[in-house]
Amino acid sequence: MNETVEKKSLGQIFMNGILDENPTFRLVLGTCPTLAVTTSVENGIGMGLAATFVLVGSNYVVSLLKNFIPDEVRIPGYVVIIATFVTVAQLLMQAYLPDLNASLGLFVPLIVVNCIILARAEAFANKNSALHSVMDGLGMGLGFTLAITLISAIREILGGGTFLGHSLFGEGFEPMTFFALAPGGFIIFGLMIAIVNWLSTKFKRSVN
Amino acid sequence: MDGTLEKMYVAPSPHIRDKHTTQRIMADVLIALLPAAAAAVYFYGASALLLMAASVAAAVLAEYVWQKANRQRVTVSDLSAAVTGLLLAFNMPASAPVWMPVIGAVFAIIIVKQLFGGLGHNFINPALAARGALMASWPSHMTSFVMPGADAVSSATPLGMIKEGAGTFADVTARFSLTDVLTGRIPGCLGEVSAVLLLAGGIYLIARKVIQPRIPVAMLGSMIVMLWIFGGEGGLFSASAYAVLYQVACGGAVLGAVFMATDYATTPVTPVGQWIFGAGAGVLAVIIRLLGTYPEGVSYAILLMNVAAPLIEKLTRPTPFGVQKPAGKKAGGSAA
Amino acid sequence: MGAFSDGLARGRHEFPKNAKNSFVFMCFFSQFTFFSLTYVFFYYIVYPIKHFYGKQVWKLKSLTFSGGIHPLAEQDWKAATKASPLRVFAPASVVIPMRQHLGRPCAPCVKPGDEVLLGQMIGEPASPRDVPVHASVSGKVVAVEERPHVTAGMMLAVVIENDGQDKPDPSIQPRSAAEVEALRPEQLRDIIRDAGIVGMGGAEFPTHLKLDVKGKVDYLLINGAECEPSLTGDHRQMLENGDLVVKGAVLLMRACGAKECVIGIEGKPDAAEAIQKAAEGAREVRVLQLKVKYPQGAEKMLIASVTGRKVPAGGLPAAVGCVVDNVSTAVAVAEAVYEGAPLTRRSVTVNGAVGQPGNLLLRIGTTFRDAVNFCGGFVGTPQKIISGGPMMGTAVAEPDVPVTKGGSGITVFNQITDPVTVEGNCLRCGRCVEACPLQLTPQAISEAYLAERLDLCGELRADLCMKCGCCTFVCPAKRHLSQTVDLAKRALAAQGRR
Amino acid sequence: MELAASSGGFRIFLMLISAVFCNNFVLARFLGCCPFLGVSKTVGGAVGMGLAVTFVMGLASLFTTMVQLYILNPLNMAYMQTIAFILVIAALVQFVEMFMKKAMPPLYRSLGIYLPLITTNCAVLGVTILNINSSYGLLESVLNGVFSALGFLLAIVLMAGINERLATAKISPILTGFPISLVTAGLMSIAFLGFSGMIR
Repeated sequence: MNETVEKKSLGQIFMNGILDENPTFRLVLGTCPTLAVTTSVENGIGMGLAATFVLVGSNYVVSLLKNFIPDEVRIPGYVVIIATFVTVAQLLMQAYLPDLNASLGLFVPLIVVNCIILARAEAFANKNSALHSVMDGLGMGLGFTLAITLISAIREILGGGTFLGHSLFGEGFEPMTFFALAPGGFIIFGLMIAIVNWLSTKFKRSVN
Repeated sequence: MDGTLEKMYVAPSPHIRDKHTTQRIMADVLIALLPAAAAAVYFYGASALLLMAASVAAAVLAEYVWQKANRQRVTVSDLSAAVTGLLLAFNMPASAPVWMPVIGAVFAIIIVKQLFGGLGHNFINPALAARGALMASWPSHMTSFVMPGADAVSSATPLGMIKEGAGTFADVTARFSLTDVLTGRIPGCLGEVSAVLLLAGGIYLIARKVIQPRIPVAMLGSMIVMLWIFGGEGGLFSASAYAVLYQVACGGAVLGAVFMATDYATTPVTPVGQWIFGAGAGVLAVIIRLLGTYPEGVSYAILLMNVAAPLIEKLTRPTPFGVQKPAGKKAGGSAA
Repeated sequence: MGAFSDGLARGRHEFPKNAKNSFVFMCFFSQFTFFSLTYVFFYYIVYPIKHFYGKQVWKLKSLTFSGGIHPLAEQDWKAATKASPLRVFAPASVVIPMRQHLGRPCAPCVKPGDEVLLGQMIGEPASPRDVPVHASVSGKVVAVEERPHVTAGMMLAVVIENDGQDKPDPSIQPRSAAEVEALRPEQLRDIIRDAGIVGMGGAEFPTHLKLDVKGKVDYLLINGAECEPSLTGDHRQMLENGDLVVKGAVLLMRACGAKECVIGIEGKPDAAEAIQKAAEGAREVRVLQLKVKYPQGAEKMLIASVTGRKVPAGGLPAAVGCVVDNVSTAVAVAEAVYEGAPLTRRSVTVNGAVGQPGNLLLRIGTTFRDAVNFCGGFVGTPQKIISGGPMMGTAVAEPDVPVTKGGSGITVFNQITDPVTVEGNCLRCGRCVEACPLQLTPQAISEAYLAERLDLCGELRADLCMKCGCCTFVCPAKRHLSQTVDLAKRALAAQGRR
Repeated sequence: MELAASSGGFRIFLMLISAVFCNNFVLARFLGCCPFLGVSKTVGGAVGMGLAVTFVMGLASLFTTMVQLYILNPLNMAYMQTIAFILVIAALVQFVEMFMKKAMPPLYRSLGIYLPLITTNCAVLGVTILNINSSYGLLESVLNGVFSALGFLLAIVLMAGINERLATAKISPILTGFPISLVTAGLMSIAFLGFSGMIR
């Protein structure tokens, strides 16, 4: 991914992360948290924002330090920077959002190995200015957040009959719990990517 | 005459085919399922008929709509969707609401079968995968069984009673005798009740050369061995012939072995692979029955073996005529 | 047993205490009974029969290979022609293609207007590896031009108008028994080559090359299987010319240095009896009856059935010490050596939608149309005409193609029997895997080829396919399996050449 | 069966069954999805990846538990867990790669290409944190690491088998790649539901 960014405006970079290169639906990175935490919309938003925070922070620091980190150890270097931000996020969540922290559990520290963050550090922040990198981090992070919120909304509505914890269909509705479980997560995620692919081919065809 | 003679129809050999067709095979499967379906209607009444009709109709319609929407050749006339629908209904208790087989059939046909390229390309049994999804979604509906008869008194299945430890094995057999189990006068899923009629269907399929007996024999055989070793109440090898037979006859073992585990698409095509597949399914079924949270493990056992089937097939692929084994392996290795 | 049935009966009341061990007991008891009964059966019934009838009868039932199909079970093609004796037929004119063997085409050595004699060489071989072509009638050459050909599309051919005289070429001189006895193997091979003899089962491989084996040859196998559903020409040859078959077999043995000769016959008890009678004088010739199963007559299958040996992948029969020749080839060799007559006629079965299906002994170069007209003409409008049988035969583009040396039959369809347009999804039923006599997985090869995965085709050994068509025959989804596998095989060969 | 109530060899056996079947890392816990979806095109490759992960997960479990028990806990620096663990894993992977290259060239040739991918395999970091959360000792940590990795190995090899078959299936271009792999994983996961709750 050799992105010639200087030609793009900040707005384009931002939208790039949300639409064209949406990390979840187009690049299919960071599948583990996408699958694991999308059982409720609350978890989805929480995970998305936490990842956005880390992404913006690490992109910023990496782009600042890009000339100081030797090429051979850049990957471990990035990992340390990312891990630092993850630790900050983790401690903040423990302090202010203990419930969310408990329900995300293992997947908060695992933001470290979320491929999106390392991929953006390597592919974008490594080559671009701090401002562009922050914008990219923001766009990618929000793209990720939107995507997993969408997936978690579908899973919560179908699998639990609720949205953000509020019952939608009343008492008589029997939700298809399947979608809240592991198999449903895989299948909904797969179908969502397929739908996005389908929409994008439709869109391209109509543009042409 | 001479003028018309000049243009001949040319095609590569062979120029003749035998009489088996996909449609004929699927029709044979439906015929083999009919006695058990009739028994289900006899025991559970109109609700069973309604469930089966809804399931078959939903499956056929889902396939039709999907193929129309994707501009594919519509193949509902090959009857495979009808078979899937009927098998799915066979996996439901008579008390299930009608919308459940409909959702299940749509899941089976669209997600499990058509997404992968349609008939023959699905790697996992559509009816069983749909049953798994329904079981995960509405476990209470899927496990509330009723006694045969018009009054529909709810009751646990014999396997459920054994599982829950509701009395000793003797208590269970006192409630439902082996004759009841074999003929189907027990609570259970629509297609799981009458072991004898299911076996008759299996014999029909084998006689019509629709299935080979390998998988049913291997699966029921390994279940018998496993139950003989582990199925008794007093430790290893304490199960009597009666108890083993009883436990094989009730639940989905016969339905699974004859109709589910022999599904062409989801089992190995190699003869050796089929033996392994059947034996593995039998062993897993007993393990899940005895140790798992569900009283019946046959469906999950078959699903698990479905997942492993491509691997089994790869490992048991026959050595081509005249190929030395080590040389063949070397060639395969270099190609990989 | 008592405890067991007791348990069954009392199931509702009480659980039998001593039923615990009955299962174990039953297992051992049934095993014991099974083994002892098997022992008694073999010791007192099977072995005495085997001893009484000797090795031959014992082997009759068991001689087969694994895989294969039974096309005759659905339609007994052979019933129409197997009782019909070979009828001699010479048409008004013959079209003799210059290529009738696996190799380079011959160069015509006659020109229009020439008078030719029966058995006169009209096509010169391009090299000692190729075989000549002879005039199959006497008469006048009317044309030397491109004519339709069974496999090659168009091919240079010599067209001769038959004068009905059958004036023999002066080079045709019979040999006495003593002269034949004195011939050395290489002389025999030269005679066979100069007589233009090729594999008459359909392969058209020059016989003299096949006989020239460097290593040791244990068996000469004479292929009397004729497993193609519609063909009975070899069957008739064996019934009517059994002595020639045996004579030819002995000559072939001498030519390739084989120690033993086995004539393998699929079913056909009358033919086996006739050959057995003819072979009484020749001690080294054995007759074996093989199980009726297609493709029993495929070279590799025949070797496996008779000797139990497996020709290695990509190897020739000589690699397992075998040489295989067709019954008709043996007859042609006997005629060439004893009579000095080159190959000018062969047995052909005309079957299917024709007036009177039957077997002909016809001149090479007879057009399919002439042959069919001799057999009562077409019934209905012919849709498809096949050179050979319905399993492996080649569909010809028009009825004016001539019969060549390898053309064993003419099968006419007046309706299209194989569905081309409706190719269903593969069910993965495994029928093709069980039917493949070479233990390939046609379904997997076909799917790999259609997905453009030639690497997988190679891994699955598509190159070994012999195109017997068993997989296509049994496929319930009516997929063109053997055809696709053949395409994969060709693509692999093309890739190998590159 | 209760895992907590068991002990000795039987406990180890239950841990194995639990990690491989009941709580399969990929199919029930969503850990290690990226390589599961990415490196499962051929069975050979999947076995290589699975073995490499097994090796690294065993070692990583050992070292991270040691770091936690003997460095972080005494120094009261448990909040440094994430940074410390990921550093240990990154260093370990580098070290294993170097060691393998020198000492076991044949093994390196077959597994080497998978090693760099393992640093960012969340199964590795995941199992190390789970070990601490379950307060496993050293031996149990290593066993849990290896068993969990075997679960990963099983899942990825099964997936590769199916993928090899799907490679020749008629799948719509919209679905090829990740979507169909995810649906496949979902259906596999249904099958593994049969084991759910077997060991608590």
